[in-house]
Amino acid sequence: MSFEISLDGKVESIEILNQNGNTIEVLVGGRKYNLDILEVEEGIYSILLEGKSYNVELTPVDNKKYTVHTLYNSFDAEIIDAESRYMNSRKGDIDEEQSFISTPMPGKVVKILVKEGQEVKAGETLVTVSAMKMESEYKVSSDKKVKDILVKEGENIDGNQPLITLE
Amino acid sequence: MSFEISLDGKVESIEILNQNGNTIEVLVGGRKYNLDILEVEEGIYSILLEGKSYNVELTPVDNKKYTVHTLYNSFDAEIIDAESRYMNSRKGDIDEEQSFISTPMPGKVVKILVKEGQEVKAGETLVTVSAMKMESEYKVSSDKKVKDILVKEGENIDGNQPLITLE
Amino acid sequence: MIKKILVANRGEIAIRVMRTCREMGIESAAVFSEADRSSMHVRFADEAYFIGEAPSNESYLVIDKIIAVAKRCKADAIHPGYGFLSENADFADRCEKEGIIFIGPSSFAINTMGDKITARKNMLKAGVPVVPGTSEPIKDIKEAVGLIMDIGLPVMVKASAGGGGKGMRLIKEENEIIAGVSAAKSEAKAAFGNDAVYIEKYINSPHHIEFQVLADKHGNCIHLFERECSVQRRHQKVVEETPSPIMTPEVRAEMGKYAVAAAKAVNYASAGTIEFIVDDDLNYYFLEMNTRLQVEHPITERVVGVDLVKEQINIANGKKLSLKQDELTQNGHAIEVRIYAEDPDNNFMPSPGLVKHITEPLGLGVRHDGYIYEGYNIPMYYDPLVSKLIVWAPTRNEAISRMKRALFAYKIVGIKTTIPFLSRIMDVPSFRKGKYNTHIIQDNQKYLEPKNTATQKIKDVVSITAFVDYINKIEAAKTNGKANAVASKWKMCGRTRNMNRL
Amino acid sequence: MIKKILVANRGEIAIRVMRTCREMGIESAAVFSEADRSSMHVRFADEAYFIGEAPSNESYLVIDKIIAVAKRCKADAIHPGYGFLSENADFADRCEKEGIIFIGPSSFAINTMGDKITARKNMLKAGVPVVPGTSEPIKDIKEAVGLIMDIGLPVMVKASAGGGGKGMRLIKEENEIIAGVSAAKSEAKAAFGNDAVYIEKYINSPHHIEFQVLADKHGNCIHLFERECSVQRRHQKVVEETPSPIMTPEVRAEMGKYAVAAAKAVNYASAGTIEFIVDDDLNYYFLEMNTRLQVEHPITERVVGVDLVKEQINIANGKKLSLKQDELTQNGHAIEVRIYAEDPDNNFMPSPGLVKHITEPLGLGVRHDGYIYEGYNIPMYYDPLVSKLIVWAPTRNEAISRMKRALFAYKIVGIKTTIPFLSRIMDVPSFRKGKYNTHIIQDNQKYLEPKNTATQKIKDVVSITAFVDYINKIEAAKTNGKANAVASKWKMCGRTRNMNRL
Repeated sequence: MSFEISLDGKVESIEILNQNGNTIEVLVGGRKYNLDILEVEEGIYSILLEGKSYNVELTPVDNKKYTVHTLYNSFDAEIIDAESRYMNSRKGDIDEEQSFISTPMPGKVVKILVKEGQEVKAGETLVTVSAMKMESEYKVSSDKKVKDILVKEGENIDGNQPLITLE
Repeated sequence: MSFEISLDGKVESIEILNQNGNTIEVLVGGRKYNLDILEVEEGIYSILLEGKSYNVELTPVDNKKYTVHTLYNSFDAEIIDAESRYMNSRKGDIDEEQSFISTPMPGKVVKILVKEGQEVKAGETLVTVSAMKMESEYKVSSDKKVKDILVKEGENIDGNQPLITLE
Repeated sequence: MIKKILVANRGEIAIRVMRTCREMGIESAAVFSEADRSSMHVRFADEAYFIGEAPSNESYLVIDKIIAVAKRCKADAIHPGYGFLSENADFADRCEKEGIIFIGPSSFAINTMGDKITARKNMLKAGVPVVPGTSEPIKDIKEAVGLIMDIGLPVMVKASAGGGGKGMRLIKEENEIIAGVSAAKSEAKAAFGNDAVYIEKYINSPHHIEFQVLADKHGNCIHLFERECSVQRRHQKVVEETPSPIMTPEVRAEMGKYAVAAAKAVNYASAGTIEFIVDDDLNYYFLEMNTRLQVEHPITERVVGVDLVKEQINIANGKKLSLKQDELTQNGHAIEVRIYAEDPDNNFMPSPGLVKHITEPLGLGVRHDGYIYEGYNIPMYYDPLVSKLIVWAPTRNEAISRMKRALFAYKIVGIKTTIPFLSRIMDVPSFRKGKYNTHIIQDNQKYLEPKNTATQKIKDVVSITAFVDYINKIEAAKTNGKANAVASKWKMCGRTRNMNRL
Repeated sequence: MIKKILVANRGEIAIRVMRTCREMGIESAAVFSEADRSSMHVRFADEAYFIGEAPSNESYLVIDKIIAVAKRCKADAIHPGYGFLSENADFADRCEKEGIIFIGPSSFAINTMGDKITARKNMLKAGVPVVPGTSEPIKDIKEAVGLIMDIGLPVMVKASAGGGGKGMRLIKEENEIIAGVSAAKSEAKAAFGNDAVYIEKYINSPHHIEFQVLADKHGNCIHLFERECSVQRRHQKVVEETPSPIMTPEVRAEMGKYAVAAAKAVNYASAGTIEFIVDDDLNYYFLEMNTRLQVEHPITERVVGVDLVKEQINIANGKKLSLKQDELTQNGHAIEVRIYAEDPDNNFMPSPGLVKHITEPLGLGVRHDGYIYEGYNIPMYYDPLVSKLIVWAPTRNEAISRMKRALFAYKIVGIKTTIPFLSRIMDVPSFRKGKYNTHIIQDNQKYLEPKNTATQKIKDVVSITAFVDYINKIEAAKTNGKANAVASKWKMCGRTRNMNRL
């Protein structure tokens, strides 16, 4: 199976050539590495490469996506397998479009400012959500029509949960 | 199913009468308690009983035995179910007898002082094991005969692993 | 003598208070809301009582519930921490009425200092310098023009009942006056139900410097020197240090005397903080008094060598202060940073949620006051402060290096935190030089934004790690059917090899 | 100037050294054995190199391997920590020959102080008081009788090359002399390959008090006051404190001067420790010098306010000491306890293995130097020290209370540790009073044995907890088929409710 990886949007091929215990030989975008990689705690890897010691922390976003932290930097990584390629080829540009409003963190819906079926303009605030004593406004990115409102004012929500769908 | 629990050797009946979320009603040795019990980390329980806050740490020894730590004390707890009672009734006094030599911690076998088939006297050292720069001698508790020697000198061993069986 | 203290708070400050209780042999009782059953303060306390739903106005802010628990568990005293009921005069009064010791000042001191105009008047009477401005609420908007032109532009219009930047307007030009005062009044009305505003001269490039005071019930009052709190983001302190890098011994002595005078003016008896606004020429003006323990109190504890909570409890017990002003000194330099569950790369969006792993910074000169643990789910209802890191070193430069080292070693996996942002502050040139004012964060965005400095090699290491983890999970799922149940193959491999080595 | 330091050690001390490297902007390189790939010092370092099999004589003790790594990674200097190669004169020599800075004293100082008889002679020459006894090895056993009777019984026969209590014999009666000396000689021969023994007067109820010294390469030498190390179990220090509760300012000044004289007598240039044996009347005698950083160095760091590793590195860089003797003071009181992976309720049996959970003590006045983490498997090959807890408070009594509070909050699940034993030491009356000597542990067994003080209610809580956990696992196994995969039902329940509350 052939894989690619997207790191902060840049896609390159990736392949494990050999593995022996913790030691692996890998080809990334044509560059070959021999490294010693060990998951020391769940999601925390210790890597030794040419003597240097690296600590890499992974926070899975879904089963193919990670937020990755090193000492000084953060990255978004996504594994691209045959399935992803197929899905991407089918979706075309559609996933660029905003199809729903969600929040990155859990919180509580404070106010819903629109009704189902309402036409909304780019930049209009649709919903405000509070978390940790701070209220945030969530806006629509382009002219849309409100399809379904999935939550009620006062309701507690999870992070990344669709709140309002758009069409 | 009826259960008993042995705490530091004292056996009493135990039964959960009611449960509602974290809150349970329990009968231990005829004493009834209503408490709020929550596993806050794996093996660490927070218990609220009549306002008092207790922290109890469990270290499983096997699937029915625990070493339990509270702030000031340690306990050995064992759950006694129908199976244990049946096993206990069959074994009679046999499990009082030492049937093998083992160590409580992982280590390395330094020296084996006996041969298979050898008769040994109570108090005789059969094997020495080192761990963390310290050597410990393991003795037999009563007159026995060495049956099988399961490890070799220089071998690394796990805790509670049988090293030498006796008959 | 106090034998049991109810701590009417949660999070790091509840635990910090309980630590001192434990050292003093005093029992501690926690209160907890529906969201806090698994919170560390419940586990740390000797006793713990449920007080209601998660929102704080149904639990931590309900005076009746707190008092009921105190009576039920026979607590002698209540420590309010900071926030919640700590500066609520009604609560202090209620405690007194119920025969429970409130570990804090009298309701008179809280009330006097809580209203800005009243506080200004009292400070003027006590001879404490205040920012030039008005001492009476502005009644007539037209009259404001003359007053403001007398004081001299620029000025700040402030709500008398205000706080947190609400009901404030900066006026730079004469033609902005009427609109500005009107806006401040209506904002004050909306925010505090009181449209009283007053006018203060606006201090350019201001420094925020505060003095810690301790006063007992026998009229003794001392100060424990200053804290420099100018590193602020949206009027919230982010980094604090002591001594202040701009302070001189002479000005320190003067300000300390005024801080003591300010506390005495309201018959203060507890730990309190006098905040001053200071300009580049070290002109200083009383800003307000915080009539409670401050978040940043540990840097004073470290440099002066006192336990401020212990002092509060001793004062509440009616003891005389054992510390003498002329025996106190500042030893070395301390810095505190506040670690929030916020995403510094995404407009400081709150980031509650499950804490998967924590590696705490240890070693020489590091104090850590936190409350989260591995497996803890940080609730969304309360303040995003997860911990405070306090370092000490003989010199300021060494303290900055130590803070950077501590932040380097501090890992929290699962939620976003401000740790990288704080680390970048330590490298801002004006911070390094100790030449900064309250504009430091807005003026140094270029140093504070995340920069991707990664080499190709580091990027490849990141790609490889993500890929290895992905492959591990796939293989685990294949052989096991349950991705969650299996530790990754690499992990198992590492562990097994370790075991074999044993 | 040193730019990269190879740390030729593991565990807490390797990390402690690396922390200072990081604060000084010096890169650190770790070395690790087969058993230590997942050890924290490998993760904490900038670089890490494999050096061989788990047993230390195939890895951490192999001079050639350490030197090869230093050359490969272009380290300017090697810090040996304590133990392993830290007092190996050949290693110091080899470093010099290879052009690598050894962060420690010269091989001359190591050798001179390493041989007890040579050290005694040098100390006598330098005017430092030594325990009355012989300065030459005992050649003829018969001659020993006369010598011993001159010194006066009781005496201790000691191996010249000795350490750790081996080759030592206490002789109380004249008729024990010949047998005792013979036994000591043959034990010394077996343990050290050298049967040279010497005789010292035996000090009854001895105190072990040591002085920290710092000496640079320019002939400057200072002391940083004493550490009281009399709380020992089988000649191993367990608890250390500073200042010593039995010390007077006069004796401190005298002993400090002798400590400096002792270091100067061997042209010492690094951090070192002069150990004295002290009797109840404060008569003191040089015992030995440890030519390295001590395990217990943090209490001095806290009370004097210095970073001893930083001083070592500066000295190795050829810098002059910046500290002046008359500017140093002892501020407050510090106590260290050593936490070992040993079972105090089972004859201190070693307890290596998997660390399931750690809750670290935090807050005011607590320093923690450790290296283990959740999920770490403590290997069986090395010293059982897992961490050191250091507390500071203005007074000794407050420091003891703080240590008890810190030990209360310190939880390590999965392995057995000495935490409960250390907590019991804090309650031994002679320790509380500060009136103890090296017999404190053997004389206070009744206070130090585990006592089950639990009420019936606590026992029932324990039974219920174990039972609930058992039932959870059973039910989980029933519904899921895999006991390990499922969090307990109660846990899930708690978590879910928390989630719902959000």
